[in-house]
Amino acid sequence: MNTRLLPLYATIAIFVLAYALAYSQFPAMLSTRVIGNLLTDNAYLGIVAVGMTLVILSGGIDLSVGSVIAFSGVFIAVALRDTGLHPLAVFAALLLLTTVFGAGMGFLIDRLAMPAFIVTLAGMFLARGAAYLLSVQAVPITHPFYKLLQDAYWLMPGRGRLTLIGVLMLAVVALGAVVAHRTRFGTSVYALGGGAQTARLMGVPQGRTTVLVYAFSGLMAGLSGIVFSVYTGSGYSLATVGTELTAIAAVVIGGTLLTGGSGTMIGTLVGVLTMGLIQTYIVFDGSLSSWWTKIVIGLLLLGFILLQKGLLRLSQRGR
Amino acid sequence: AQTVGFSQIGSESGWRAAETTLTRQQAEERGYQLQFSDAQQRQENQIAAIRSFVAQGVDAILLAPVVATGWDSVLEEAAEAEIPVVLLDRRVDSDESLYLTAVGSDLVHEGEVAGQWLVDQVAGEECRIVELQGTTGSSPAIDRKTGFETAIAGHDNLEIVRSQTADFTRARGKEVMESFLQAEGGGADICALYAHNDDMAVGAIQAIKEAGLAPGSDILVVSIDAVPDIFQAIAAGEANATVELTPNMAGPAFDALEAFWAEGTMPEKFIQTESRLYTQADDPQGEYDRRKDLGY
Amino acid sequence: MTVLSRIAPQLIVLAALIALVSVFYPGFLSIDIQNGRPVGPVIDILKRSAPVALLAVGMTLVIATRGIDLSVGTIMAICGAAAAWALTQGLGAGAAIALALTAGLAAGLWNGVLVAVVGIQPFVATLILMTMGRGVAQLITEGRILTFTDPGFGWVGSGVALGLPVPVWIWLATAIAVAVIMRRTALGLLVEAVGINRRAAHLAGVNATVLLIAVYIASGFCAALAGIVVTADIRGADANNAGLWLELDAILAVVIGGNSLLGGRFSVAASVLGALIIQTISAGILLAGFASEYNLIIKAGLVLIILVLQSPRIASEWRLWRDSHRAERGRT
Amino acid sequence: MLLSIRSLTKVFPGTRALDDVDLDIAAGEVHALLGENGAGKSTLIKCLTGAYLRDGGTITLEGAPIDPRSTLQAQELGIGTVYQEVNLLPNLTVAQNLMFGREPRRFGLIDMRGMRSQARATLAQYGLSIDVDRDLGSYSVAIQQIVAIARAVEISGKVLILDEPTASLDAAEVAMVFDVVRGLRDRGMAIVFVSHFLDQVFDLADRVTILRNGRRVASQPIVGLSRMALVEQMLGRALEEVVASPAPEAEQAPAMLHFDGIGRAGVVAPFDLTVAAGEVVGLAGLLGSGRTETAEMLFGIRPAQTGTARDADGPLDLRHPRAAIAAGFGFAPEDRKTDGIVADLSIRENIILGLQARRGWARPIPRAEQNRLADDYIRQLDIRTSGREKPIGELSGGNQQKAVLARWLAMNPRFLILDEPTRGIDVGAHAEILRLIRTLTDKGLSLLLISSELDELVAVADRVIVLRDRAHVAQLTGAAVGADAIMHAIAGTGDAA
Ligand SMILES: Nc1ncnc2c1ncn2[C@@H]1O[C@H](COP(=O)(O)OP(=O)(O)OP(=O)(O)O)[C@@H](O)[C@H]1O
Ligand SMILES: Nc1ncnc2c1ncn2[C@@H]1O[C@H](COP(=O)(O)OP(=O)(O)OP(=O)(O)O)[C@@H](O)[C@H]1O
Ligand SMILES: [Mg+2]
Ligand SMILES: [Mg+2]
Repeated sequence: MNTRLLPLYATIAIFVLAYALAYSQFPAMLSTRVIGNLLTDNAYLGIVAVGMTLVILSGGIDLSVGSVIAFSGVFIAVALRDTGLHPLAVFAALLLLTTVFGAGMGFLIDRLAMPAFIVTLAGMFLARGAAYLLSVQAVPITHPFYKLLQDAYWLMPGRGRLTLIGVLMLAVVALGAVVAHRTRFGTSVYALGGGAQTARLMGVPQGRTTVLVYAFSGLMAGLSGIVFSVYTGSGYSLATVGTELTAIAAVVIGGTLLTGGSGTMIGTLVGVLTMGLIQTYIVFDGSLSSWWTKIVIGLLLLGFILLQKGLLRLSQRGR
Repeated sequence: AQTVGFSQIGSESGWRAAETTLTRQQAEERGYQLQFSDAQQRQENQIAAIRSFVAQGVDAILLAPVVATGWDSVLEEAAEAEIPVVLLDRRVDSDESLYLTAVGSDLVHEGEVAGQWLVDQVAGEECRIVELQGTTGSSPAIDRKTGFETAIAGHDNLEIVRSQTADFTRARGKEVMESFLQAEGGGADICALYAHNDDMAVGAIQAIKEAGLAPGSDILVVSIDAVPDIFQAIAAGEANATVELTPNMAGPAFDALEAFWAEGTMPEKFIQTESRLYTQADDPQGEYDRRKDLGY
Repeated sequence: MTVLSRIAPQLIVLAALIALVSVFYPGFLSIDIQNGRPVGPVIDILKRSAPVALLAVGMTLVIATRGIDLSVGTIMAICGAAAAWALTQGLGAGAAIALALTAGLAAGLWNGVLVAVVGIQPFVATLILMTMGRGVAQLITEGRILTFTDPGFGWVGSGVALGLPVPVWIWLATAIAVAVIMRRTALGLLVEAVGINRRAAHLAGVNATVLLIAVYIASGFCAALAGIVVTADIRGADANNAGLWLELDAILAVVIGGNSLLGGRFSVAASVLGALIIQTISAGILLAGFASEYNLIIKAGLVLIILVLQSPRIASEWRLWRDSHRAERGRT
Repeated sequence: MLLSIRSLTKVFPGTRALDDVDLDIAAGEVHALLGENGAGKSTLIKCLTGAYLRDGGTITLEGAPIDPRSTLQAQELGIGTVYQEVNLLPNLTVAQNLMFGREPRRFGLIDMRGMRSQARATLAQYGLSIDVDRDLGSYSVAIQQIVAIARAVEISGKVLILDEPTASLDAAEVAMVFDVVRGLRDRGMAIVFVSHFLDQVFDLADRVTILRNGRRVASQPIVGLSRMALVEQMLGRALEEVVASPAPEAEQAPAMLHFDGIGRAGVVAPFDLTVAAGEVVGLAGLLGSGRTETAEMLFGIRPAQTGTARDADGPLDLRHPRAAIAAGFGFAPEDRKTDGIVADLSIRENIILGLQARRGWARPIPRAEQNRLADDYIRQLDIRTSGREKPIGELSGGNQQKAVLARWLAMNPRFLILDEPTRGIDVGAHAEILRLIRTLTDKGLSLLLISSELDELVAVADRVIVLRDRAHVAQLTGAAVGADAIMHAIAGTGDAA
């Protein structure tokens, strides 16, 4: 048990250390406001990262998620504007759509033995293209139900807000953890990531697992799209460009191997919070120019990964 | 001193870099401490930044919104914390009560000015126009297109024959222009180019030159922003007109804030900057010299 | 002969695309001579392919080692910025090019060390430079578009030599040089061995670390060339937009070229053809005059069709069908 | 018959791997499948279990035709298989590997504790008490193999197929595995058993079927069959066995290599070793005794932390494999799949890879020279292939092993470390390789030979070093080298010096 969880422990240790450092510089970092923001602002990212984690664990990758989030927002906004449907009905339709979209990509990946990178890259173009077709302009969402969702929060002591979408994200992570670690499907995913050919010989239903993995990722991207539309109250076809890369980075920082077969859901949550922490820290600092912002983000990412590697090596030598 | 948070879209163009530079300068001159945040083109980063500003308790927030929609809840949060928000250069569709004021130009109007200039220039002659659009879906691209089309509507001698996005960039501007030239009889069938920003126009000018035509005379060139490089082209007779979008949005914004802090004066909800037209008659070389050190 | 059969699928796709575009734009294959230079859509495609083709050459090597280089677009921006900076400092075109190439080599070295020595996965290692590098490029240009007028440097981007645009010569020469170096020395074999089974290659005495660093350096170098070409073309360094998302096109080109993302056997020629295919699609969309909103969908659709047709599964089904067909004919 | 195969045919491009093969297996019998390397045994098994799609033929199980199109379907039909290379997942825990697809569940979720205890109970039957929560990959090949066998046994209801399951097990484990298999047989299961160890075949099997070049040559009860007859049927010719001839009491050749106090913390305790030119040093020990680790240390894969290595000219640098190769070392690893072959490259390229790496990239070996080398070794080691350009991954297991050996022989080292070199190699080739080793050592090559087969050690080693718990515990020289003596030393019961 110990050795498998080392990357997770390293990730958590680094996160705590980084938070402590940030706190020592800006005491406001520990206010409930910032903590609440950390959850709310990264809710959509956390949800999509859960799907991404499963995909990466299976040895694949899903580049389409950023576009799917944008598409979801536009789809919801246009549907609410042009039809009289209740948002919940629109949500259901959307989730069905994105799940089928993901399953379709999984089907191509499995049946045609095409690399996931390329299939989902085409999916990325396709989803964003579809968003353009629905509406090129940003579409506001004015449905009263949305107001309800946006105002659903618990005011923590210190005026921080624990929002519905923040809690939803935590719930989704928990769900993802159960799926990944406690179901046969989850074990199959790990098995595929450990080596597709071997997994097949062991009796892993490769086709079904692959399709389900991408369908799950599509579902999560759709859910993340809903959360994002609640967060921004609009749908915009240019939104969340590059989010797939942020999600992948979060998953990797969370200790999951990009080559598949090794990693944890909780790690991903920590990875997402770490990305959020970096963003928050940079805003709190407020002195960086546009270009130094980019450089510092890159350096911090590198620092995290190096620290993680170093810790792992140290602990392995220690044994 | 006052602390002002500034959530900037990013640094995607020279114009935006100039806006950032001028905002910093203005803040420094007035002795404010500026908390700067670059959102790298992403609304979610801007929302997160504003939330952090609120958590930090800044005295005012400047926001250059990347898109018009989706600001209600975060502006409400700022309002609840009683922090005034001033919008820079683009507007939002939220309720006016949620922000102190918006400083900017009217993007549709810019397109109209450019279109009107062309209408006057060709004076009734047939003119086939090609258009270089900004990034598909961005509000300047949409509004500047609308404005231009409004201006030429009703003038049957003017017609947009080709219109493609060139993502606001020079390189794409050149590439797309090349294909326009190709598709329109080597450029012989094109009378004017309208570009949604100067950068695309500068790229297109090179394409026109390389095709053996004279930009500015064989093909009229009109664009928007008034960045230094277009003035060089105008001075060289290679471009004809540009509509200014001033990068100094912070000046009026800070003025309004000062009045608000001092006496609680509520400024107007929209402080419009001038959309001035510059042509070859307007001392382009001088304009270039005045702008070249502003961080464009 | 074997080379030809290797790149046959790509050639067929290219021919089919040309036919398709010609339907929408009949003058597609026409070439005129203007001011002593040939002009026409085909020439434009050859020229506009330069950045992606150059990136694809380096990317092919990286992918052959089972890696990936997401930072090439950013490296283009850095190198373009470096060249433009040198020119604005009054240095000559030669110095500017040298500086840009050095920057590309250094960026490649950075990636290579992170991957081969530190042991960070290629996707992540190059993702770091991808985010960071644009900052570095903007640091050089201070966020503005650095323009210059040096005609010598501009010639590299838009000049003509021996009847063809200079960028065409640059990518042709690079592709041929790399292909020849890989196949006339043992480098190709060693790179493939490292890509297929790094550990086995290491145990057999192959210096996998140095080879890995070398391919990332090569990729950086190719990206530098691409950066020089685009910067020279518009006579200005646009740190924010140069090469933006071009890494994806380069990877796409390599895959359309039939190279496996899992490393191993590679063909530089096929990758370059992949780049031509992508550029033909883009140019076709522009020439046909569709509205901008459709660009992405058309591109995605075409790419998907091409990849599905090229998929190994489809190929083996096709071979089965053909063989059974032949057997049947043999019987009758 | 429980399982019947009729006219099974499988064609790979350029090879007819199975040609019209019939096979009948009764309930309650252990049926051995024998044949040279590349005869088609593994292919038959893969066709039978749906890992490959066959090109022709029918399979019936209990009288009903079956057509498994994936191993999962075969498993559901009650056919459990251990494939030739260990085919489990190193990134899953031992328990997960063992219980995959049969995890105990509560409320639809996997019951971790139940899974663990079941896994422990299962492994206990094989005398294994290991931490089932550790990744399988952290255990040795041997342990992985036992887990694979245990897994196959658990999931097979009717038929159990074992493709060279004992290749890296030692005598004690083999005995334990055989006990389990006999128990299954007595309960009426059908067992298919592939092995190149004829002793084990005679020990366990009831009937044998012999394949040669994809065809069935014979199917018969084992009783009354002589070893010689079996081998002749397999090879299609008689075999001159390499008899155990303890090396002539060495006319003490001068030591060529000296290792002084060489060791690595937590891996191998420091030891001294000298190797003379032309000498064969055997390394014996139980599983996990540190033999592979010793080899890896000497070759610089996990370099020594203490001690020095030197030859007549001075100290040697052994900090990484390239340095070791430069010092004239060679190392044919135990795990050919991950450490040996470069699967997608051709046999030719695999053979010249080491040579080319040593020459450097700038001096490619001329193509004609490459072809000559490859053809030479294909002939000398009798590598069964349709040509030198065939990807090595498509060779049968034993032939892959020979090609890896060829890579090192082509480099002409002075000190060659062979870790289980004859693992999975057929009797004919086994003899060839032992003979080859003899000729090479006669020419001055020194060998460090790691083998679980004591007979092999006795046959070729001049000296045997015995390891226990990662330390050198005994050394047998000359006439003292004998199977019994080694056994005693390993167990720590004998009084070997
Ligand atoms: N995937 C494949 N592609 C092409 N040829 C193959 C493939 N797998 C096996 N072969 C060929 O089929 C023949 C039979 O191989 P197989 O693995 O069945 O032999 P085997 O009897 O198991 O030998 P060994 O004792 O060495 O394991 C060999 O000639 C081999 O080269
Ligand atoms: N019974 C065991 N219990 C726990 N760990 C073991 C056991 N046997 C082996 N190992 C582990 O497996 C690893 C590899 O040992 P390995 O079996 O390869 O050594 P070896 O002496 O080379 O044996 P062989 O060559 O027969 O495989 C060692 O790190 C050891 O910790
Ligand atoms: Mg076999
Ligand atoms: Mg061993």
